Amino acid sequence: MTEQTKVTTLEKVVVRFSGDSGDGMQLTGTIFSNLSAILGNEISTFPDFPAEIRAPQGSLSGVSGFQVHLGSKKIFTPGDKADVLVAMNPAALKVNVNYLKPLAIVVIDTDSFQKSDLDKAKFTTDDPFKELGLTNVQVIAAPISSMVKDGLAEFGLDNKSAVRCKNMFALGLVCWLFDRPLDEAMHMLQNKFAKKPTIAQANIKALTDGYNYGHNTHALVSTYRIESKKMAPGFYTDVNGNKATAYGLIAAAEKAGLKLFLGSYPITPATDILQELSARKDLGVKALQFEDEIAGICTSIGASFAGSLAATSTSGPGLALKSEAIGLAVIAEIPLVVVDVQRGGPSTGLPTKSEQTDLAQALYGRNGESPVVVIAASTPTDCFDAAFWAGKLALEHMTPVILLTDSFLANGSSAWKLPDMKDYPEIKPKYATEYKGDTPWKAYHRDPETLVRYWAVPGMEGFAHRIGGLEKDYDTSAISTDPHNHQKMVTTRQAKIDKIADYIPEVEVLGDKDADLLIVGWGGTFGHLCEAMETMHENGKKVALAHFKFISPLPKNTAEVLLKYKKVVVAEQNNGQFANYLRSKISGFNPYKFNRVKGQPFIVSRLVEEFTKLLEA
Amino acid sequence: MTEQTKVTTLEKVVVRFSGDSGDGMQLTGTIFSNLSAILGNEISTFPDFPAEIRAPQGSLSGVSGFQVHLGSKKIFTPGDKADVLVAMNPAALKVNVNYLKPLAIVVIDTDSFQKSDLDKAKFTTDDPFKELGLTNVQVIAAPISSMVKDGLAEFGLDNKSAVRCKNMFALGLVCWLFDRPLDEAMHMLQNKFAKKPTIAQANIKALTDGYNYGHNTHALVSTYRIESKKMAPGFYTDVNGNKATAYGLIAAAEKAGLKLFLGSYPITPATDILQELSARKDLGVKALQFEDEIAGICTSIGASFAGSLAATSTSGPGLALKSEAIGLAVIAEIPLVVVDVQRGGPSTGLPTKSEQTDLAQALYGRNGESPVVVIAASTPTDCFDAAFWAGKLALEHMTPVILLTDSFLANGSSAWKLPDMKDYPEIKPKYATEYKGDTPWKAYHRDPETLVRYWAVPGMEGFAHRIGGLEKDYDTSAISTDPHNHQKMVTTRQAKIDKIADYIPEVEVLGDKDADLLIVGWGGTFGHLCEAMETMHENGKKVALAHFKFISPLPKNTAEVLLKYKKVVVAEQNNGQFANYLRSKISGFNPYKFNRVKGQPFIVSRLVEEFTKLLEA
Amino acid sequence: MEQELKYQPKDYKSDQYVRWCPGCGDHAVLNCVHKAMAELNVDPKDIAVISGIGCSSRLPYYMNSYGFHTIHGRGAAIATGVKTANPALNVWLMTGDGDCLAIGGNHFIHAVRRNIDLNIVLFNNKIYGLTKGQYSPTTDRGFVTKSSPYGTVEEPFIPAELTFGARGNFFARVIDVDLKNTTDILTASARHKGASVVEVLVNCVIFNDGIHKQITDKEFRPDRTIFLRHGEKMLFGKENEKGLVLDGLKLKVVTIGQDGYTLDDILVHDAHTEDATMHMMLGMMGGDLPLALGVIRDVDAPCYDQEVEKQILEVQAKKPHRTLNEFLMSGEIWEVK
Amino acid sequence: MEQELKYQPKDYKSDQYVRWCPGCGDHAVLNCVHKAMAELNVDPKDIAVISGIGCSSRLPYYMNSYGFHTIHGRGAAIATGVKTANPALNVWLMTGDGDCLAIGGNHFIHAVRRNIDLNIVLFNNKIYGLTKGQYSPTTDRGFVTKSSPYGTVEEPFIPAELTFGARGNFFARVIDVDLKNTTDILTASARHKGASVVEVLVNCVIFNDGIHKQITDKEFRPDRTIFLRHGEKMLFGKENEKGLVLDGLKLKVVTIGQDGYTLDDILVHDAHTEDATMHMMLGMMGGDLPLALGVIRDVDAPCYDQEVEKQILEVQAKKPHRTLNEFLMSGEIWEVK
Ligand SMILES: Cc1ncc(C[n+]2csc(CCOP(=O)(O)OP(=O)(O)O)c2C)c(N)n1
Ligand SMILES: Cc1ncc(C[n+]2csc(CCOP(=O)(O)OP(=O)(O)O)c2C)c(N)n1
Ligand code: SF4
Ligand code: SF4
Ligand SMILES: [Mg+2]
Ligand SMILES: [Mg+2]
Repeated sequence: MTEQTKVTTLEKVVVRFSGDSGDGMQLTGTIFSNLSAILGNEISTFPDFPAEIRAPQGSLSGVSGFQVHLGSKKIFTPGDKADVLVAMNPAALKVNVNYLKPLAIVVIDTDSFQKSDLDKAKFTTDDPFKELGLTNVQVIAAPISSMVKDGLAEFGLDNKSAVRCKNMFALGLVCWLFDRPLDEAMHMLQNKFAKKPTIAQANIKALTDGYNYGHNTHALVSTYRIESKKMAPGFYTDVNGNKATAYGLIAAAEKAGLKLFLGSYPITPATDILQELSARKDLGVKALQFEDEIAGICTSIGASFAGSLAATSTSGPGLALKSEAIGLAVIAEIPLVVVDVQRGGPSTGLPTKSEQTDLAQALYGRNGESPVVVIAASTPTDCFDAAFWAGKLALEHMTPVILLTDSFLANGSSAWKLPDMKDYPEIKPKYATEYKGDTPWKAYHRDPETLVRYWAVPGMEGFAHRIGGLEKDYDTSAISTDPHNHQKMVTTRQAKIDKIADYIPEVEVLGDKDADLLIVGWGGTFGHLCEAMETMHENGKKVALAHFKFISPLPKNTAEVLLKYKKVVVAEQNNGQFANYLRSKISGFNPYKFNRVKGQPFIVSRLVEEFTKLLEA
Repeated sequence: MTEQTKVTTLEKVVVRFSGDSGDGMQLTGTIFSNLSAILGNEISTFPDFPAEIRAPQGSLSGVSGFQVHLGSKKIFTPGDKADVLVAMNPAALKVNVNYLKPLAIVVIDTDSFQKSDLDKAKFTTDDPFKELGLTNVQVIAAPISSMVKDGLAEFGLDNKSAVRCKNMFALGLVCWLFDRPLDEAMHMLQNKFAKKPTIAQANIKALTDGYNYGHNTHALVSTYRIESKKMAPGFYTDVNGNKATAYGLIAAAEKAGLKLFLGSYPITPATDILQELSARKDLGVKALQFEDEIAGICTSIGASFAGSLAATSTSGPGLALKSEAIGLAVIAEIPLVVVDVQRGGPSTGLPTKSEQTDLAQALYGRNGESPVVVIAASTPTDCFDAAFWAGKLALEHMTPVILLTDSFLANGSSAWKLPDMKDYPEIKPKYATEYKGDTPWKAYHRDPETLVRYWAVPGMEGFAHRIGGLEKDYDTSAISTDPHNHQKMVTTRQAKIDKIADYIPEVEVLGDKDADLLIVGWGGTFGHLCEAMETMHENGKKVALAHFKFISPLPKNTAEVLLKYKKVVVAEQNNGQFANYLRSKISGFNPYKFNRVKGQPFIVSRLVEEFTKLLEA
Repeated sequence: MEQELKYQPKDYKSDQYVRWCPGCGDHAVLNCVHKAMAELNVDPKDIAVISGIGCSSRLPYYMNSYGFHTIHGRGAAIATGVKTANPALNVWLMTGDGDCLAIGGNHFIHAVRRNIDLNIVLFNNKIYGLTKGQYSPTTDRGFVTKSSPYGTVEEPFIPAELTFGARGNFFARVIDVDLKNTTDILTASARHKGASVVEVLVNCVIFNDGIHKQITDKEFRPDRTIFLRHGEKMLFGKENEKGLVLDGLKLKVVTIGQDGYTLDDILVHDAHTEDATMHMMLGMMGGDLPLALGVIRDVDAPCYDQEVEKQILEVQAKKPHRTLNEFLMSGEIWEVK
Repeated sequence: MEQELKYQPKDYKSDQYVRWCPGCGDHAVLNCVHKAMAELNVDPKDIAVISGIGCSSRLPYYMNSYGFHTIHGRGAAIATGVKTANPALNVWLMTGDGDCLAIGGNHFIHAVRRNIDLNIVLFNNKIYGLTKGQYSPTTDRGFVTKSSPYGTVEEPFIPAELTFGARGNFFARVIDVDLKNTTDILTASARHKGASVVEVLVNCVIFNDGIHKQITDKEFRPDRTIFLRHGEKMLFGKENEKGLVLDGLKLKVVTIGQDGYTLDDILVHDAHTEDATMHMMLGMMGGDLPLALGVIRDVDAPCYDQEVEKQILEVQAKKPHRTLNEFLMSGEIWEVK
């Protein structure tokens, strides 16, 4: 399976449909495998009938299953363990308990998980998952039977015939999960029930309803990667990128001794950050939903002015709306973290898909010369560090920082070693009280070394001042339209950002020192690029990887690193935005480009293929 | 005068204060010339006292004047004709009528231009300007006397003493015009009236009031350049860039046989476009003010959907607000012209100043891969052609087009030969009725050559369809999340824009074929770069100029032109946005950069100096 | 007005699968929209259905007319452009409580103030459906949602009140489960010239199931709602035994035959009166008073789209030039020979 | 409450030159703001004055407090952030009719709905001053401006009506020329806990001179305005000879001693009553009825900024952890040794 949607990181996938023998799992599985084949997948299937011909309904021995293994190539077996299990009743869950991959997706019909059903499958508690020790699976619990009944009301079927369509609801849901268009399945159903048009229509309706249910609820399915093979001793938890981002912001506020404020507006796939922080009232966080994205950032700008560590979270279209206000934060020189969880664009685009297409917007999407800091997280857990960095740089350098993550990181989860905040650096904003200049303090007086203006917060005695969006005089901080002053301020604002290069780590090169090819990446593609590099090492190729977390400003050693290798390829999920940015910054840098804009993570095997070709070119 | 503000294009300027002998013009002129000297200008002055010692008040013989010629260097004479005349009464206007440059700025006190005043100066009609044949001057008509009286009410002066301060009001206004800080003038007044603190304060107040009046009204002052030395036969009118833009849009609508719709919101310096088009109801234009910039563009998107040639006009901060909606127009593939009259940024910045700092925003300021057409006008009259082009490309290629002008072009006026619309090309949108494909028409079916989708407008029989911000299927036009389809659509949207290079002229190189230095510019700097080139030719240097009007896509011969010259300098009023863009597009292009971000037009002598240095480097 | 009805509801249905959850209230509204259009007898090609973003905003895809599914909150502005550019079109705006009143609040109040002839259907499920369950500007104070895990601390907008505050001339309220009245009122809203706002109380079965149950359930409806009809008495209750009377500046429920109240005492609904005081009082009912359904206000006033056209004609009547060249030649020009 | 008044109006004045035109109504308001602050006796360091963009929005520069001149229309949102982040501050929003009701309309109605404790001063000159004379959402229908050369075709907002439509709990109206009352009412608005809206009718001498003349001129004022005071009779006229009575659902002007009306018949103003019906009627007066000045509505209700703080304290009372590490350790974790 080259491309699939909700189960994003896998190139091969095993799906198992399982239920009572009356539940029609064989038909379901057959249709699914057939339509996958039609879509060009290689498949291998394994129908698994119950041993007893007429086992009691709902019993363990009555479970019927159908397993499909599908992928883009080299599918030789029906697979060992399932990535996705459809369990129509508790018995189906129980018999498959040992055949699930970690974080497998389990779809259940809650209507068939009632007390009586659990009894039939010999469960003794009312929580079958707990009882089976199934703690690391992702459950999609849907009231399938009742939704099917509701959905088919218009057909006037008797109850039993209606409920019999529930397998098609389940199939619809799985089709949604794998982005399978329904047309072929409908076609097959029409053929199968050619003589019973009502039944055909009812099945088709149930199929569509199941698909829509998945579509409308998204059913919170995430992806899983093991980021590091060796686990250091310590306490761990599972965390996805959005949660890690939220925690990173909390950590930064803690280290700075400030309150955290988040002004936000829901938008896929960033909403979780707002939701997680809204729940963190225990930690004193003020995370609030406002009327739109502009209010989200503007309340944050207000909170920053009032002395909080202020952040706002959004995705692409929301970042576009925030453009004007980011410019205000730039000229007012106040600390602000703007988190953009990138999704497929342009416009509303593909809201649930992942891309890296907002980089140019983050760098340039404002009127005037309006430089900001841009950082990108590379893994779900790195979102924590990246968010911490964002808070630190914003506060210590009095600037907006745009933190780019993406849908893939946001929903992807990893085992995460709980950080000990003692290991993290202090965050020390420069307050106006530290000003030591000869002339009386003014709002835009700067620390000579960092060019950072001193921060005065309402309530501080002796530092009342006015700031705003109009250009200010370098010395007096009053409004100024003087041309020389404007040039000086434009230059200073840029220099302030450029100087941050002194306060961030250099970019590291992984892999071969004397590589024949340097892979350059940034942000959420780290895992795939790294895996590609490692695979190539196994194939005996000399390759290295320079993966960027700090984008504006670039680490100090960037030019040196990039110009050192004969062949360089910049790989990104857009049309070359980072490559273009690097070329505009580094004379003589003419890399190859590998670009995919499919709303999907890279496919490691394709990367290896392409990079190997480049090596040979 | 190296840098000045409202009177932007001149490197030397002649200001004449003129009024009744009792009006204090000598003091006014002296203060103004002194403070200019303090600010580093070279000056030459000419006090011009009335011949009669006690001529009747208001009479022609009672006019007293003071002329100042100031500039950055080489000021040898008090100047011949005035760029700015302050005429405190009709007599002062009359005696100076032959000493005014074309489009000179004339400041008058309307309170002293009443019937009785006109009589004293022997005017016979009530329109002194008309009577004197002064049609091409720019008049700032302010009720100076009454404003001074109002403004000084708090001082409890008698009427006469109060009105006597009106010269200081005039001075304040002129100071505003030339961006002279008031501090020095205040200082001088304090010294002069050291013994009469109330009078000092009153004068200072009047000075400030005059300054503020200028500041708050902007008093519509524009700049003037002669664009071409030889005038072709035909009818001419004066036009500034904003009007020319408005007319260009009307022309495009006419040629396309469509109604023109403009949805807008006032913002300096773009408001005039809205105002001019609002007045063009005679031509059937629907130009309407909405609640904000987002509504401005969104109503236009609606009007475009409904079949108008739709445009929206704004300046930098407004363009930022429109970012999200431009993305919608990109993915919906509807025609739309977005005019951005650039001003000083970032944020509110310097609203009345001119810059070229929105280029990056125009190119990249949206989420996702979101390509648009970008065009920049090079002179006030070229705004007409550029706007016409914008309309043509938008309609014929079903795309948003961002037209960049700037404050300098917008307010600068030129003699303009009235275009004959017969000389302009047809504009032919591809309507759905022209679709000739094998399968039934769908909304995103494309002309194979241009990749432009066929336009269907509500009301057309047989073409009802739904479009929107979500990704659509290439073939069926239904919503699609398919990865391959998304890649195909991303590639196609970019290719559609790239193909426009086949429909625009190549970039021309002016000057020496075998130049040692190629100057590269874009947009509103054309006049200055051209003059710089010509001056260098006079100095015997071999230079050429490639000035870009079409920026995205670039003309087809761009790489060829840019790579042909040994030395290339990209000169622009920003930190190098066009240079960076060119570098990202053209391998091996490593130009010098000349960047100024002062909110001011280039200064030709400085350009010549810098470019000559480059030649010698 | 006898007119041949040429269209069936199905003529307005597109071939797209409807993607709402089984049981979502939006399905019912969609059907009513189809029926209302057939009732209005308008050619699908002359209809433009505009929406923002949200579950409800997907409606244009299910119509066989021209449609534009735009961006979040901007539907009102885009619809304003469509209607102003071509007043001959029948323009609908489909919008949710979040789309219309959160991000789209400004365009909404301005469209209402301008009285542009749009048919605005506000799907109020008191939740953000599409983004899976955050609170909206109509969510009740204290309500727990995904983004208000400890309950909201905000007073909700009352769409009727906001509409009147923005100078609205047509406001109606209906419930998803009442197909007949919803169809009728959508039809009436489309016939009204000017901005008409129809608030439909819809159920989001997934993220806010039962939010309107206390009002819409058959058992409660007669006592907790009152259906207003212009020119008719304000009666409600299972047997129409209750009615509204005015008590000073307050509305009061009385039972006919009790406390000396007779049918004559009961207020008569006047949707057409220009003064909005009574409409506001009716729109604000709830709590002890029954929730008002039906057309609460329906007043004629100049329409923006028409006024824009009228002004152009007036100006053109006074000026001869129609082309750019004619106009330029009529200005201040000089000749170079 | 006897309290030592420590501050003078001049303590709130900054050293910047005031850049408004001579004769602009904003000067007067600025002075009243300085006086009100002295009256409120609040330390300048605890004041934050926020504004958008417009002539009126330049006010923060003329204050000796903390100030933020932000971007067009966003003042309400930014002020909301300031106040929510630090409820101890005294937060003012200075905004114009364009800034507040055109581009800023949405933030305005949401700030009002949330009832965040801001003192909102709305400078209504019915024009865009800073951009030199285009019409605003409060410009009268038909009015000719630079952007409506043939007159507007829009109905203006009435700020009182919109405020009430957005659930507003404090609304007052004053005129620039009445320094005493403006000062008093700004003081009252600041004392009100919650979003208080003070509409000041100001004159733009350059682009809209005399727009309020028919009301504010000394000769017209007694007959064309009524100054409302809580608990007092609604009287007006040169000799206080006229008053307001209720006639059904309409307000009516009567002359005491005529048509049998006595002082007893005249309505008493109750600014504190929760029901907004009468406040809306008063706020909408004009035309034949005198324009209402003074505090029209002043009702206590929960403040957003306070409720946010309260909820945090409530949650914290139930949960022991205060640091990220404590919180993470309290979740689902496992150990690797
Ligand atoms: C600019 C932008 N912000 C946010 C979103 C995310 N978003 C989509 S729909 C929606 C709210 C939907 O609520 P409502 O309008 O009530 O519609 P419903 O789904 O309840 O019918 C939000 C926040 C978006 N698509 N675009
Ligand atoms: C985003 C943006 N749009 C437009 C403008 C231009 N602009 C500045 S102030 C203003 C309107 C001012 O009117 P109002 O708020 O009534 O203030 P007044 O000047 O009348 O006091 C406008 C349109 C801007 N600065 N920023
Ligand atoms: S999520 Fe709610 S509103 Fe959306 S389709 Fe499902 S039931 Fe309807
Ligand atoms: S333009 Fe009008 S509002 Fe602005 S300062 Fe002048 S008088 Fe006041
Ligand atoms: Mg909703
Ligand atoms: Mg105003």
